[in-house]
Amino acid sequence: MTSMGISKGKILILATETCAYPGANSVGQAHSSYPTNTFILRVRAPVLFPEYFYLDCFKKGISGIIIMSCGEECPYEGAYHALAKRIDRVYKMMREKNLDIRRLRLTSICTVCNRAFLKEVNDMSVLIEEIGPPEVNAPTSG
Amino acid sequence: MYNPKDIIDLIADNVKKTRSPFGIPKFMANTWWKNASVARDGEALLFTGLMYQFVPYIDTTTHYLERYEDTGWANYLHYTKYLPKLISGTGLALMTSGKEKKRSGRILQDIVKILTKSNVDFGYKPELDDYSGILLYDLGDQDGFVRHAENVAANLKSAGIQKVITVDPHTTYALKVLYPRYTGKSFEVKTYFELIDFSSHNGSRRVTLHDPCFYGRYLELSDVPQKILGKLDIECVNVRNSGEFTNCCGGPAESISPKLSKEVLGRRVEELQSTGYPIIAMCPICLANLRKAGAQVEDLSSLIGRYI
Amino acid sequence: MSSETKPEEKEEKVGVYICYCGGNISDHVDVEAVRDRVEKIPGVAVARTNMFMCSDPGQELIMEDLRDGIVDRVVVASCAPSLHEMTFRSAISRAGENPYIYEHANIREQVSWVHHGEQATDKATLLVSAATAKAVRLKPLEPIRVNAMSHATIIGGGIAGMRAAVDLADRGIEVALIEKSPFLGGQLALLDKLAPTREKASELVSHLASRVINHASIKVHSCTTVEHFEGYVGNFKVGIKKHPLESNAYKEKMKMLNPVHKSAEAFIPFAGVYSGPVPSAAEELVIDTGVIILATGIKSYTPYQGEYGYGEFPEVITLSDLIRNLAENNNGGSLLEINGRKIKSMAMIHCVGSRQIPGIHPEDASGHLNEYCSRTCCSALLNASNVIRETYPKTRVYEFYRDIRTYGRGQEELYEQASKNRVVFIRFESQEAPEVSKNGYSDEFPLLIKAKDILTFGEEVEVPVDLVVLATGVEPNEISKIVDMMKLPVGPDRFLLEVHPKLRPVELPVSGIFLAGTCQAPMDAGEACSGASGAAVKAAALLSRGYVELDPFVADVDIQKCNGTGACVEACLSDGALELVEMEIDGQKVQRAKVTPAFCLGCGACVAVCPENAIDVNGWTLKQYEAMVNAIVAE
Amino acid sequence: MTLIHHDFADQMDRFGGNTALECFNCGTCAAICPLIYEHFPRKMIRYLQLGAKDRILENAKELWRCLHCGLCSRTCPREADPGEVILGLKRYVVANWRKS
Amino acid sequence: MNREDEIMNKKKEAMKQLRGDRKEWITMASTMVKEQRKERKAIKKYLENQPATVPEIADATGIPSDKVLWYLATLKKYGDIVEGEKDGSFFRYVLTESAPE
Amino acid sequence: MESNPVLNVDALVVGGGIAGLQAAIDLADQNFKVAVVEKDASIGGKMIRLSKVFPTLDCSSCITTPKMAAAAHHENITILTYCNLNSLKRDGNHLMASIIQKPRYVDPEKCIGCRRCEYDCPVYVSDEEQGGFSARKAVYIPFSNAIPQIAIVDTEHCMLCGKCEKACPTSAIDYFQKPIYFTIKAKTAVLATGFELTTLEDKPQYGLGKIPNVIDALQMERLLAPHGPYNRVLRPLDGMEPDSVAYVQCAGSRDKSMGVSYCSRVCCMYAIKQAMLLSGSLPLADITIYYMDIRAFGKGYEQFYQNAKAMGIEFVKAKVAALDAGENGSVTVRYEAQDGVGVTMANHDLVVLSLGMIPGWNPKGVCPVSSASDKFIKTIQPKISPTLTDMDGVFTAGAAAGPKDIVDTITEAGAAAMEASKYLIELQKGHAA
Repeated sequence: MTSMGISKGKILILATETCAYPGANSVGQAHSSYPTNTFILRVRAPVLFPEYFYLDCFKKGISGIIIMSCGEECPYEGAYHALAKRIDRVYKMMREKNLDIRRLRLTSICTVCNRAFLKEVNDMSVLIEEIGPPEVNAPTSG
Repeated sequence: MYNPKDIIDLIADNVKKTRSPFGIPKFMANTWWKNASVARDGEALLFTGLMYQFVPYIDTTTHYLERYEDTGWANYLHYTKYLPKLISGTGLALMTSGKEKKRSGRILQDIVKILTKSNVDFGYKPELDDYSGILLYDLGDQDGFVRHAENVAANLKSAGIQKVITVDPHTTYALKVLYPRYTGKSFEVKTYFELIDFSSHNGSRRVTLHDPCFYGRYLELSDVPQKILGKLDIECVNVRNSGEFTNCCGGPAESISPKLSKEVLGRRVEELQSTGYPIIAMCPICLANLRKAGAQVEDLSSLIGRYI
Repeated sequence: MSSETKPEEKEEKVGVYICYCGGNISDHVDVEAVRDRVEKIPGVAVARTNMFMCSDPGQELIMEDLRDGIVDRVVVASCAPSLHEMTFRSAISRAGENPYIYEHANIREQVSWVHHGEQATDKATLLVSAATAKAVRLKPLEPIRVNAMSHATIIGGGIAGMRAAVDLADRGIEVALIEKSPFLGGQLALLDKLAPTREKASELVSHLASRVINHASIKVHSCTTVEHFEGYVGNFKVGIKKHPLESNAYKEKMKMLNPVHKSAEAFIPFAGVYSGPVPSAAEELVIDTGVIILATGIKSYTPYQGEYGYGEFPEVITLSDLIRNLAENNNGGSLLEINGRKIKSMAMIHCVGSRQIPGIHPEDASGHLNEYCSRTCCSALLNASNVIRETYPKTRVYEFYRDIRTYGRGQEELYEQASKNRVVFIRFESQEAPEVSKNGYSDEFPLLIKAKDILTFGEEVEVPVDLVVLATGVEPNEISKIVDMMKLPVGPDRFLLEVHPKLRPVELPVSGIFLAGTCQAPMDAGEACSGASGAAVKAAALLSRGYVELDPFVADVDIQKCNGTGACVEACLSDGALELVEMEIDGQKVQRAKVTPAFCLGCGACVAVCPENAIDVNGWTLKQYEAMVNAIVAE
Repeated sequence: MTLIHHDFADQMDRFGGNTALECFNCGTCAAICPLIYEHFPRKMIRYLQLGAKDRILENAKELWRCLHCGLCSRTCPREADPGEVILGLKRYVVANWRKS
Repeated sequence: MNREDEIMNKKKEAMKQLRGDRKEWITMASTMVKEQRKERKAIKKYLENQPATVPEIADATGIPSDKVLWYLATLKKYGDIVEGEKDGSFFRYVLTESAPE
Repeated sequence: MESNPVLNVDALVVGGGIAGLQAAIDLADQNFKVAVVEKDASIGGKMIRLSKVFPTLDCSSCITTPKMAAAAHHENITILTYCNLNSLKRDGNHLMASIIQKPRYVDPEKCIGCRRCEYDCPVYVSDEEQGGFSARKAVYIPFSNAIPQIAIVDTEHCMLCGKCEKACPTSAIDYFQKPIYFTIKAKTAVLATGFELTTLEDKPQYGLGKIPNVIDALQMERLLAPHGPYNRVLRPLDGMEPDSVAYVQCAGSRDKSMGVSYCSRVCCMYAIKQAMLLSGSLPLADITIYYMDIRAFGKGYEQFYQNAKAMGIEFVKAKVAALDAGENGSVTVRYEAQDGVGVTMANHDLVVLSLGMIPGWNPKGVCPVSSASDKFIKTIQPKISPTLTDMDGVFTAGAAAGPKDIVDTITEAGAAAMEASKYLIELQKGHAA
C-alpha cells in the first residue's frame, strides 16, 4: 500500500460499544474536527485486553493509546475495577521498558461527552508530537 | 390630524339640522334628476343616498383641510377647531364649482340609462332619496346614526318602499346590513350593476378594477362587475389586492387627516397603475380620491354607459 | 508468541462495499480512491461503491456477490454501525449466508464528518483495511437461542403500566404489575377533567384499573417495590418486596378509604383505584419473567421557597392544588372560592419548573435544571382557566406565559376557547419573569403581579389578584435503585433514555427491557398509552415465538489449550457464566473451563487473564484486534 | 406602567366589537392595515384586553385613523374582527366625550 | 407473412391505436420537447465558450433565470455539466467534455 | 363484485409511510401476515423525502431506509405500491379491500432498475420529488433510494417515441399495460394515510405562489438534502447563494382566514432544524424565524430550540402579514415588530413558508370511518386507546389521525399494531370457541 498521508504518530483508541464509541459518533454528528491520526476500535469492554497487548501495540509503532471506557457506568459490573488494576500493571511494565507512561491513558467517555472526547484526543496528539514515536526493545508477548 | 371630536360634533350637528353631513340642504345638492328622463314610479326605488352628489363638496372641504393640517400656526389660530366648521353648509356649497357638480350628476344619469336599457322597472323620488347616515356610523356616533337611520327608514317604509336600487357601496351596506340591524327595518336592496342585463361586442379592451372595500369585502360583490364587463368584451386585469382582499383608497380618512388619506391613496394608486390599464372605480369616494391622485380613472357606470 | 494453529489454508474472500451516503461521505472522502486502494489488499476479492449502500440496490450488490460465491466475508464502509450493522447482517442472511461474517467500517461519523481533505481519504482507507483484517478472521456464528417465558413484569401502575398490562394480557401473556402504592392510576388519578375533551380522569383510570384487577392473566402487586434483579432476556428474575402500610407514605390517602369501599376497584379521588388489601407484614417474592416494561412515571415539580411567592404567600398555590380545589369545591356561586377566599381575579403562571435556563433559573439541591418543556401544562392550565371562566363567570383569569404550546389535537381550540372566555394573556421573556408581591395599592386584592409584557410593547403591566396558580412542570420519579440494578441509561434530563428516538423509541440497550409512558419524557395520557402499547407490541413480538435469539458474542473455550488453571473463572464478572468442570481427555480426568452462554456478558474479562490464550469472545477475539492494529500501523 | 381594570372588557359589550379578547396578538392587523402605522390597530385592542381605559382615552384620537376598510378583519387568523373592535372603541370614546 | 411479422404488424397497429388515444398528450409533450431542445441547446452553446453563472446565461440566451437554473440542475443530474468556481454569490457552471447533443 | 384475484392476509395497512411500515413490521414480527398498500410508486412516505430529522439531526434517509428494507424483505409482509384503495368495507368477520394497481407501463418482474430508459428519454418533466427545482424524465425511477427500484412511465408527458423501449436491456417497457384490479381480504386494518401540506397558493397575502424565491418547507428539505436538486442551497430564481433566509411560521396553521385553525405541531421544530442545517451550509447567512409561539414540546426539543438561539438564529415574534416581491429577487416580509417600532418591512433573499398539515386521505365514499371536524380520522378513545377509529377492527396511526412528528408517529404505529394484534387474537379465540 502507498504511504499514507497520516504521518504523525498514530493514536489507538479503544472505545466501548455502549459509551465511548457512540460518544465519538456524537462528535461526528456535531461535525467537530480532530486530528486524523486517531484510530477508534470498537470494543465491548477493554477488560478483554491483556497487559502485553498494549506493549505490543507500542512495539508495532502505535505512539499513544487512549482507553475510552464507560468508567463507573460500565455495564459489566466490576470490569472497570479490574481494568484499572491491569492498567496500573501496564504502567509498571512500561516504566521498566522506559516507555513514557503518558502514552497510555485510561479515561471514561460517555455517549454525549463531546468536549471530553476532543480534549483527550487533542492532548494525546500534542503529547506524541512532542515526545515522538516509542522505542521498544525487549520482546514482550507471553 | 384634526380632532375627531370636532369633526364628529360638526357632522352630527349637520345631519341633525340638515340631514346632510356637510350641512348642505338637499335641494342644493341633489339636482341631477332634473336633467334626466327618469320615471317617478316603479317597482323599485332608485336610492342614491346622495353620496355621488356630495363628492364635489367633499373635494372642496378636503382641499382646505389639507392646507392647514398639522401646521403649527394653524393650531395657534385655532384653525384646527374652527376650520372644519367654516367649510361646511352653504359656504361650502358656494366654494364648490358647478363643473364638478355636473360631473357627478352625469354618473347618476348614466346609471338611469343603464337600468332603463336593462328593462328594470324602477322610479326615482327625490323626496325619498336621503343620506344614509353611514359616516356617523363609521365615526362611532352610534346614537346619531341610529336616530338618522330610523328617520330615513321610516320615511321609506311609510312610502311603501320594498325594493331599493343603490348606486354606491356605502349606502348599499347601510341599507342592506345596518338598517335591519339597528332600525329593524329591512328592504330588498340591489346595486344597480347587479341588475344589468345586456351585452355588447365592440372590440375588446382591458381595465383595472378598483374594488371598494364595502363591495369587495363586506358585501362580497366584486365578482359581479367582472362578469358584467366580461359580457361587454372588457377584460378586468386584477391587481393582487383585489376582491375580498382589496386595499382601501384612503378616502374615508379625508375628514380626519387628509395627509394620512393621501399616503394610503398613493400606495393604492401605485398598485393599480402597475397594470398600465385605465382604472375603474365604483364608489364616489374612491372615484374622487383616485382622480385627485391624477390617475386615469372613471366610474363603472360611465364605462358601461358608453356601451349603450 | 504462542504457536497459532492456522485453519486450513483456505483464502478468505472479502467483499468491501463503500458508501457515498449521498455526499455525506463522498464530499470529504474520495470514495473511488479508497476503493482502488482497498481492492489491492490481499484477501479482498472485490471492492464496490454505491450512492446509498443501505438502499435496496446497495444491499442487492452484496447479496449478489454472496450468492455468486465471489465473496464469503463482507465489510461495509459507511455510517456508524449503530445505524446499519443490522441492516447489512440481515441482507447477508437473506443471501443465505451466516450474518456474522460481517464487519463494519465507520467512515462517516468517524471520518468524513470530522476530517477533511486527503487525510480523510487516507484514514478511511486504513479503517477499511483494519475492518478487512478483522473480517478475514471472522467465523460464522450461530445465535444463542434461549427459551423465553411468556410472562411480562410491568413496573408502575399508572396509566401507562395499566395500558401495557391489559395489552399484553389480552394478547395471551401473563403479567405481573408492580405498584409501590396501594392505588392504581398514578399521576392521572391526581387530575380531574382532562384537557382538551374534559373526560373525567377518574373514569379512565377506573375503566383500565377494573380491567387490570379482573383480568385472569394479570397479577397486581401493590405496595411493592423492586429490590433485586438478575437474568437475561426471556429469563429475568425480579425480586420484589411487599410493604405493610406503616412503612410507606400512603397512610393519608388510605384514610380516605371509606370502610364500606375498602375493597378492590374503589376509586378514591386524587389517589386512584384501590387494588386490594395492604399486606400486614413485609414479604419478599421473586418473579420469573420474560420481559420487563418500565412505567415508573413522573411527579410534579415542587417550587422552591419564594419562587413566585410560593411558600411566602398563602395565596400562591400549584396547578395540582387548584385542580383539586376545583374538583372538591363547587360552591355554585359566580366567584371561585379557594380556602374560604372569594377569588375575583387570579393569575396563572406558566413554565414553573420547566424550560429553565442556566444562569437565569437556580439549580435545585442536587444541581439540576429542568431545561425541557413539560409538554402538558399549557393545555392543563388553559383547561383549568376555561373551567373557571365558565363555572365562575365573575372570576377574572390572567395567564402569564412564554409560549403557548397547544400542539395537539383539540388543544389550539382550548386556547381559542380561553380567549373567547376572556382570559387575558400576558407574555414575558424568561429573563424578565413576573414578580409576585404584596399589593401595596389596595386591600381589595392581597397580591400584585408585575410583568414586562411583550404584547404591550414591553410595558410593565400590574395585575392585582387574589390568587396565583403556578403551572408546575413534571420530573421523572426517583428510580435510581432500579436504574442501578438494571443498568439503565438516563438522559441529561434525568428521564430514561431510549436506544434511538426514531429507530427504537421504546427499547433500552438491555435486551428485553422496554419503556412505557412518562418515565421516558413528559406526555399526556393519550401519548403515554400510545407509548405503553408501543412497548407492549415489542414485548409481544419478542415473546410470541417462545424463544429469544441472543447475540452469539460470548466466551468460547479452546479445550485443546485450556489447562484448567481457573484464572478465567476467578476473573469472570457474571455469576454462573464460567465454571470449572471435570472431563476426560485422553483417558485422564482433568478440569476444564466451561461457559454457560446465556449468562455470559461477553465482556472478555476472562480473555485477558488466560495464560494459555485458551479463551476468547466470539466475534471480538484478541487475534482480530491484533490484526486490526497491524493493519493500522501498516505503511 | 399599565393599570388593569378587570371589568372593562365586559363593560365594552354594550358598544359592540366585543371580540377583543379573542385576539392572540399576532400583529397581522397592524401589519396588514393600509395605514402602516406603528402598532395600530393592535395597540388599541391590546389596551382593551387589559382594561387599560386611561391608555385608550389618552390615545383616543388614533382610533379615527381607522378607515373601517375591514382588511384586518378579513385577514385576522383568529377571526377576532379587529375592525369591529376599533369601531366599538370609537363608540365608547364618543360616549365618554359626550358624558363629560 | 411469417409469424414474427404478424406480431410486429399487430404491435404496430396497437401502437397506432395508442398514439391515437393519447394524441393530446403526445402533441403537448412533443411541443414541449421541441422548446426544451432549443433552450437546452442555447444554454450549452453559451457554456461551450466559457463557464457561466445563471444570470449570465439568462442574459445571453433570453431564457428566464429560474428556467436556466432548472435546466442546469437537470443537466448536472444527467452528467452534462458540473458546478465550477464560485463568483460572488453565484456559481459558474462548466460543460463536461462528454456532454452529448 | 367481479371475481378479482384475492389476496388473503391477517392485516391490511393502508399507507406505506413510516407509520404504515412500522405498524406492518410490528404485526409481522408477531407472525401475522400483512399487506401494505401504497399509492405512490415507492414506499417511504414523507419521511424518506426529508433531509435530516430533529432533534437528533440524523440523516432521514439513514433512518427510513432500514425500516423500508425491513418491511420490504419481511417474509410476512407483502408490499403493494402504486395502488389505490377503491373501497374498504366489512363483510362479516372480514374486511374486503378493493384495490386498483395503476399501470407503470414497466414490467415489474423484468425491470432491474438500471435507469437506462431514463437516461435515453428526451422529455424533461419537472420533478416534484425535487421540489420542482430540477427535472426527471417521462420514464423514471422515483428517487434514488426508492423501494421498489422499478421505473414508471408518465404517460401524460410521454411522446411514445420508443427510445426507452430500445434502451431497456430486459424488455421491461410495456406501453400497453392495463390497471390491475384485485381484492385484499383481511381481518383487521390500520389506516396510516399520512398528511399533505397546504399550498403556497392558499393565502393571497403570501403571494399565491407567484413571488419568486418563496418556497415551502418540503422544497427546502430537498435543497438541504445531500442528493438534492442543486446539491446545495441556492435561490431558485437565479442560483444565487442566499445571504438571508427567513421562515414564516404558521403559514398554513392556526389561521382561520385560511380555514386551518389547528396547530400543525411539527413546523416549529422543522424550521429550527432547517435553520440549523442552513447555518451549517451557509455560515455567513442571516437566518430569521418569524413565529407566534415556539412549540418545542417533545423530548429534547426545547434544548434544540435553545441551541438554535445560541447559534445566532434570529427569532422574531410576529405573524407575517404579507409578502411582496422586493428588488433583485428579494422578498419583502411585512410584520409588526411588537416590542419595537411596529410595522416593519424586512428583505430576505429566500423565504420559506412553514405550511400546515392537512389529511392525506379522505375516507368518505371509500370506507365507513369518520373524520373529525379537523378532517383527520376521528379517534374514539383518544386517551386510553388512541388508535381506535369508529369502525370495528380498523385502527389508525400517525398523521392520518392529526399532525404528528416522527417520534410520536412511530410510537403510535406500534400502538395501532398492538390493538390490531389483540383484535386478531380475539377473532381467533372466537373461531376456536
